[in-house]
Amino acid sequence: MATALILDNIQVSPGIFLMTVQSGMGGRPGQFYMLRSWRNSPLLSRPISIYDVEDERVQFLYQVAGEGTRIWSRLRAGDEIGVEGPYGNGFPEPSGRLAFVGGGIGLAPFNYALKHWPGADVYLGFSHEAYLVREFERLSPKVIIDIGGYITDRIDLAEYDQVWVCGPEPMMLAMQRLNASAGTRGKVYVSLENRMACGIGACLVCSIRTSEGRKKACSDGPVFPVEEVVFE
Amino acid sequence: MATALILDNIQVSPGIFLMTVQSGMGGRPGQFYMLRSWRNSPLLSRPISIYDVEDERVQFLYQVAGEGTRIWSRLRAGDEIGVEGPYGNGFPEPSGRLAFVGGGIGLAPFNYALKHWPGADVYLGFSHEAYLVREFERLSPKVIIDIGGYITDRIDLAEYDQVWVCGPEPMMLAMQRLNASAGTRGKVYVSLENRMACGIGACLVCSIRTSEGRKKACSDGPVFPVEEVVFE
Amino acid sequence: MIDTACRIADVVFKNPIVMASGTFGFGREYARYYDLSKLGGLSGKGLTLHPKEGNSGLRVWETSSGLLNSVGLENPGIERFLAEEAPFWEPLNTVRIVNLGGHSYAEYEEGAALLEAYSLRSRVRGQAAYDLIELNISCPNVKEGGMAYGIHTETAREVVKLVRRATTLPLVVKLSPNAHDLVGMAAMCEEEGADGLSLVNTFSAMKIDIRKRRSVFQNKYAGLSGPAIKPIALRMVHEVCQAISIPVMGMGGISSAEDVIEFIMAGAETVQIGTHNFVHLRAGEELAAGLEAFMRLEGIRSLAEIRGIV
Amino acid sequence: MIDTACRIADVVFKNPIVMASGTFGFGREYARYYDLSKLGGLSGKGLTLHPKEGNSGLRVWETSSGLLNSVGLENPGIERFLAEEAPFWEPLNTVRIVNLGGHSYAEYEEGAALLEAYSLRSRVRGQAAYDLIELNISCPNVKEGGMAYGIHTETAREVVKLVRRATTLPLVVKLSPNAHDLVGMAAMCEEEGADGLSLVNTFSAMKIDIRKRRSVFQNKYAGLSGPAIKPIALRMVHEVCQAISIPVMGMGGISSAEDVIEFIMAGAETVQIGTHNFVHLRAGEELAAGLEAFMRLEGIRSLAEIRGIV
Ligand SMILES: Cc1cc2nc3c(=O)[nH]c(=O)nc-3n(C[C@H](O)[C@H](O)[C@H](O)COP(=O)(O)OP(=O)(O)OC[C@H]3O[C@@H](n4cnc5c(N)ncnc54)[C@H](O)[C@@H]3O)c2cc1C
Ligand SMILES: Cc1cc2nc3c(=O)[nH]c(=O)nc-3n(C[C@H](O)[C@H](O)[C@H](O)COP(=O)(O)OP(=O)(O)OC[C@H]3O[C@@H](n4cnc5c(N)ncnc54)[C@H](O)[C@@H]3O)c2cc1C
Ligand SMILES: Cc1cc2nc3c(=O)[nH]c(=O)nc-3n(C[C@H](O)[C@H](O)[C@H](O)COP(=O)(O)O)c2cc1C
Ligand SMILES: Cc1cc2nc3c(=O)[nH]c(=O)nc-3n(C[C@H](O)[C@H](O)[C@H](O)COP(=O)(O)O)c2cc1C
Ligand code: FES
Ligand code: FES
Repeated sequence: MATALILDNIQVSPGIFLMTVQSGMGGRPGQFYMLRSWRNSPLLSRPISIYDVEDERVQFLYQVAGEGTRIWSRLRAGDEIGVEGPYGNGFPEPSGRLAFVGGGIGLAPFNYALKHWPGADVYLGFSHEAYLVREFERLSPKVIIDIGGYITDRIDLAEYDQVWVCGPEPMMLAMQRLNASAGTRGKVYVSLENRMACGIGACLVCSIRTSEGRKKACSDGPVFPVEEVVFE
Repeated sequence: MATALILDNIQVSPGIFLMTVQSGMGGRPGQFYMLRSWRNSPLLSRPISIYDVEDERVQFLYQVAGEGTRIWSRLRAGDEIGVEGPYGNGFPEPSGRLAFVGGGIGLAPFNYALKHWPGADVYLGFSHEAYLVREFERLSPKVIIDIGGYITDRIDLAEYDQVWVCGPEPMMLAMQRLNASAGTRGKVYVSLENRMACGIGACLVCSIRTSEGRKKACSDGPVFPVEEVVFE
Repeated sequence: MIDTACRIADVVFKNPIVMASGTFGFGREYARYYDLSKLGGLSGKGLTLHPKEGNSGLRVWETSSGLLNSVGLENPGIERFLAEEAPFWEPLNTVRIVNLGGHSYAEYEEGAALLEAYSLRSRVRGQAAYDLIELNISCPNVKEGGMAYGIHTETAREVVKLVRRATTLPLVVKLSPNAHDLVGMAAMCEEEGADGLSLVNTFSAMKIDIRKRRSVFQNKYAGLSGPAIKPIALRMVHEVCQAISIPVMGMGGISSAEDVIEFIMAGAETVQIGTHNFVHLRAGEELAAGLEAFMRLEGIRSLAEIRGIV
Repeated sequence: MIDTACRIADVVFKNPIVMASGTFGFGREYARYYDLSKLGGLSGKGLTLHPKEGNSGLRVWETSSGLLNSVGLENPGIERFLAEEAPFWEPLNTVRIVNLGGHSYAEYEEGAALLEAYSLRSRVRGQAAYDLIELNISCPNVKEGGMAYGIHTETAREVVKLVRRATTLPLVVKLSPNAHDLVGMAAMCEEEGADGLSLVNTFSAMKIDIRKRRSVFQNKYAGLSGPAIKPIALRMVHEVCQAISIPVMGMGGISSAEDVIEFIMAGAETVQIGTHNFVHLRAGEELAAGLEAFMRLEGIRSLAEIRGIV
């Protein structure tokens, strides 16, 4: 596993951390890395989206969810972390009017996406407290925030040619319903967050059901047209 | 498990660390604590002798030997560590002329012992590099050092009424032979370093063979008259 | 009020937290650190008719999330237990379990008879020293053909029969995960009149010292316990609970109140806690409190609501 | 020169590091990260005659030092394997193993026949796509009585017989640690003409979601792999190696060159590496190098010097 030096690891909101590592491995928006900073426990590395890439640096935004992310939260500049990536398909090349919809930590991939496609509108839903909104406002003409409600209620799909979504499953389901009533295809894409083991398409533990048969969240995805995904 | 604040954790020689924790749990010379600063891995806590006790502080001197001690070596002041103890019988109340014989990290219990019984002579054997000799010289009238040889060659048992030994097994075996040829009983005591699980005498994994039958290194010991111990 | 009571035959445990044999001595050592009456019960170190020295050489090795032990039933023998430990047990306000091992049919039978006789005498005095026998048919070294009694159902049947006949005390049979047919073994015990089962004992396992080019343990194999085995132990408990109707004491790697709940949801009447005692000195007390806290949080008033729900 | 070569029937492995079925796809993905010719061999994802969707619901859960998986033999079926993957295998300079599963005697037999026919054709072309069949008799869901083929020796015998008859390729039978009588099972395979064995497959195990009050996996039980099982797997490999004389591919939780050496000292001809591939992307390459480094350090010139030494 490649080892990267941690340049920075700061809390940006309660339980939300931004880690900057020195690495030239780069990547495209919507791709992810597998990270680990432990030997045996937990056993697996953890998939984390690219939050930003700049020169020889990669940034990850993560929420403390369990054992692994808790270990990271205690790392300091100068510590090292194992990194493999970039993995996954990333977002497609967009065309037309573009919107990003992020639920909670699901906003992570959209910062880097905005840097590539700065014209996009951004919809962010938080359960308790908003964070990093400034960052998004610097890059996006329109940032809509919702706290405690349903951000998906605020978006009119008809306004956009392409809508990319990342967030908790209920949010993705809501987007799937919206999309189904609009009857469009190839417009709304979701980035899935299934548990992963190998991260590269070899073990099938992240396999999802789609209208096109089984697909691997890690290597066929994590980004899929929402109408393809069969949520279980 | 009781949790103690780490006040200091410094390297005193390559691979040798001195940790100071805030704790009023105290103890007698030759007793030990079970320490852990991890949740699951390694599974067991590690037994470490008391290096020093002062007011609300306990000190441990440890050598990086494997996974557990390596984890400790990365702890910093302000971190916490789980401590249970003091455990074990400790050294007996000495009488007459007293010598301490420490091999490598086996010197750990004798600093605190010297504070209780400052008149003792000290014999320290090191394989590569001596450490903490000053500390011992401040408290002992006579500190004999050997590097790379056999410290046990330097001691004349006849000069002492009581000799306490802690070090690697070959050293303890050597002392057992010396003692056997002198034919004394109740003079030479060794502090054993068997692997332990419970630390309090309940599980029998540290059980040793002695001339008086099976005994528990953790609770009947770790200090035994050398002639009692049957090394396997 | 939260009801954590459990029952095997007519023995009532105030909660399902029972300390596992061999990891808790006879309770004396832990009694210095917490009140044993917080426990549902405790099972003493495995006893044999005659005192045993146990195995020589190294007795413990850590593995990934597991512990290998090769204590080999070191114990004072039943007579000394009765003389020295039983009096300590008498006043304890928790279920006291004698763990009975053996190396021949005759030894098991005599051991059970001795325990029965003492139990009758002490009950006459109005003071019982133990409430339950846990018959351990999974000790690694035995005479006949070198095959442990706990591997083949029909070999084990003989032992269960003999011990069942020799005692009026409630009887729990402790099963080995190495049994060829664990469910068949469990069913046999039920047929032969066991009041309950406990499982799992340790898994036969191995560690090689590659520098010395030999097994770390003189006995070659040792017994694996601890969190590593929990998923397998839980499956075994579930499988057995599906197949039989006597109560089961489930164990194997339990290290949290959540783990306790898992075993109960898998169908266990009580659990037992072994290796975790080494990780947390006050494990018993903490798990009992943690279990109540969890039940309160989840609005579970009685373990019966969730037992065997999966 | 350090000699790490191993052999099963007439198949020579350049070193004992073989990637385990189901953890390495068909090698394509890992080939992007290191040169597969560093490996002794690789076993492809388990194949069945017909394509399979695998299990629905959650497929993976971490335990203490272990991994529970419930992939359920998702695979493209043998025909698509032959069309899409076999050509990728042809030029590989490593031993290529087809892992064959099935859900009925007939399916196993037809599958083996199909593999045999393709193999003959490709050998006629002077280009073999695979060198060995690994018969997997430990898949969890089968028709007959819901009991896996790998549990009872006599049920398994039928499968081994049929497949042995259907193919001239060297045949390794992959055993389940859940077999009632593992040593008996191994002996049966030897009797029926297997060229080797591989063990262990995953342990049947369980995880309960105590909040949802149900098993985490739709299939209820799942398979446990990873470092947690290593001590048990090593004992099983040792026990089997003591009892039979055909070569064994040992596996279960191997995660270092030292672990590889342990299995070889226990008697294994080669090892297999499963879960560790997820922990270290370049596990295969690293273990092969680590093994050589260890041998050099310890002055071991050939694995034969240490194989089965314990
Ligand atoms: C492609 C991808 C990109 C991601 N990007 C980000 C990101 O940028 N930032 C970020 O914060 N997170 C991201 N995630 C999610 C992140 O991987 C997880 O939050 C992380 O793995 C949690 O690890 P942990 O050890 O902290 O928590 P764990 O202890 O593993 O678990 C946390 C919670 O998940 C539950 N859980 C455990 N195992 C499973 C399972 N098998 N299935 C379902 N639930 C389970 C636990 O019960 C617990 O509540 C991404 C995930 C994927 C797949
Ligand atoms: C009463 C007592 C007091 C002690 N006092 C001190 C002290 O003051 N300072 C100090 O530095 N150390 C002391 N020790 C020794 C200390 O406990 C060990 O060095 C420590 O546990 C090593 O832990 P680790 O996780 O770092 O190493 P581990 O990874 O556990 O192992 C280190 C080495 O020991 C070997 N090993 C592992 N398991 C076993 C086993 N079961 N039997 C034999 N060898 C094994 C390993 O192969 C490795 O080489 C004391 C021990 C005892 C019993
Ligand atoms: C050091 C040690 C000694 C043990 N001695 C006995 C014993 O004497 N009798 C017995 O029935 N089980 C004995 N066991 C097995 C435990 O009671 C228990 O079945 C096993 O450890 C699994 O539970 P755990 O994973 O919680 O430890 C022993 C276990 C350990 C670790
Ligand atoms: C995700 C996953 C999928 C597996 N699929 C198969 C399979 O298709 N066929 C098979 O014989 N074994 C399969 N196995 C079992 C492994 O090949 C191996 O026997 C087991 O994981 C133990 O080795 P390990 O501890 O090194 O992983 C699978 C294991 C895992 C973890
Ligand atoms: S994580 Fe292994 S295939 Fe996706
Ligand atoms: S470590 Fe348990 S009895 Fe000594």
